[in-house]
Amino acid sequence: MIRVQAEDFDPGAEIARFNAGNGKVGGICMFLGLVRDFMGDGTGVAGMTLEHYPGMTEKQLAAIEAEARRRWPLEDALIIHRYGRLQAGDRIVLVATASAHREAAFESCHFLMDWLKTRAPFWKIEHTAGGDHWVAAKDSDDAQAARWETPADGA
Amino acid sequence: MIRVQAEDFDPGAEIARFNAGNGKVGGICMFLGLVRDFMGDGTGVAGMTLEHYPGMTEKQLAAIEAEARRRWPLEDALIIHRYGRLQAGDRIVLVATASAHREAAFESCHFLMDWLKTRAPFWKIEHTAGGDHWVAAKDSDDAQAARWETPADGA
Amino acid sequence: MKVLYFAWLRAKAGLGEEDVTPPAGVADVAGLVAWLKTRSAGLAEAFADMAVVRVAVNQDYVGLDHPITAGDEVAFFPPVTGG
Amino acid sequence: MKVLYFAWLRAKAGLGEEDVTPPAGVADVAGLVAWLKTRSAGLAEAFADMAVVRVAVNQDYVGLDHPITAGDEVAFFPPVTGG
Repeated sequence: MIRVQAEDFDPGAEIARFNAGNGKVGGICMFLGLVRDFMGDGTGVAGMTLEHYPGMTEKQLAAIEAEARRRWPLEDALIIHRYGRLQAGDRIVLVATASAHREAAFESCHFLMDWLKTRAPFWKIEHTAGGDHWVAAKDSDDAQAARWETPADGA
Repeated sequence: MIRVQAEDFDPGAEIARFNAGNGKVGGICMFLGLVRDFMGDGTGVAGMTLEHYPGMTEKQLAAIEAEARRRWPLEDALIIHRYGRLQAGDRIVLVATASAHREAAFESCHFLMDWLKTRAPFWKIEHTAGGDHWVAAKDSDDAQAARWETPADGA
Repeated sequence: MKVLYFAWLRAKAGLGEEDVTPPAGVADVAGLVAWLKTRSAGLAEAFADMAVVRVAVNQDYVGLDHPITAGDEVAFFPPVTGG
Repeated sequence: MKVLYFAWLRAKAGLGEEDVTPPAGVADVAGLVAWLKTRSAGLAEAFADMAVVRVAVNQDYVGLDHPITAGDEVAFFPPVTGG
């Protein structure tokens, strides 16, 4: 399931729904991404805004989820991504996968995050006393995502 | 932090404590292990008992956590493992790691589970209508754990 | 044809969205970009380095050689930084 | 010396824990196992295949050649199956 929203979410409540299992789930892997205090001054007042491309975001996230379900035997999968104004410590993204097997849960969760990082159309702009700065994409994110490429992926 | 207990735990509450971050945490990875319905009959009545070695369990889990903290820059780490009688769908184990970096959170969480599987002294006995059966260790678990071996690990 | 700009491309373009009717010879994304660059100094600056511009047609990633037609939604944006 | 048995080793041994005083010649885990096997049919069966037995001395994993002394806690158990 895909959710793109401005509102915060409750990781515990989300995981609890995975828990209401059918007896087939042996492992749940969850990743939760938070806004770091990029000013590094500990004041926690650093702010950012996450812009996105409504419509394409949902389309790309759904495609990424479908790809994960194609590659691993998943009982459930969830991607929640927020947009809008966020402060240091705020939740940005939650990815969770449930499978009979621990390895499938770990790998698919990792895959979803890596692909989301390079394919979901979100852009961060950081607000600082010195002005606003668009965050640059990281080569390391491309390298992470490339690990999951298969010959069939083409571009 | 290490907790070995008979009682259930609340994954949401545990993660919420990681959330009360210092602004340094960019990613939290969590793995939750559940009892599968190994009878496969969907009745959910399958039961098992997790035996452990009090004292050694805590010592080994603490050593595994310390190794993870040595290998990755972690802001926090948590291992909760239950023992005693459990039913299908029950929570068995929770491992969670928090780091500034997503990759460190994913890898350390995966490492903790893989090493815990082959080093923490727990044994499962399944209770079925046909009798009780000690669960056999899986070669695949040894293979998973071996991925994290370093030359310094020796045995 | 609907054209969308996001993040710093929107800032440079000076607008987030526009409806355009390119001349008949514009058949692919590269042609559209070349034509858009002639329309304003801001757009010329936005498209100055196509190595840092990603393109989606109808919400799927495409390359510069992807064909475009009148009813398409074409979006230009920098490499993504979500998650 | 305290000796502990877990899981199916406990079932075969017929006990979970015992205090023992091995003869003077018993200096390592292998020697202790050889001596314990002489004490009951159950222990002989528990230790029939040491490939499936893990050993801890004072709660750390050790090999069969690990030395043992009077005050040690020695535990025998199958490969672990937690998590």
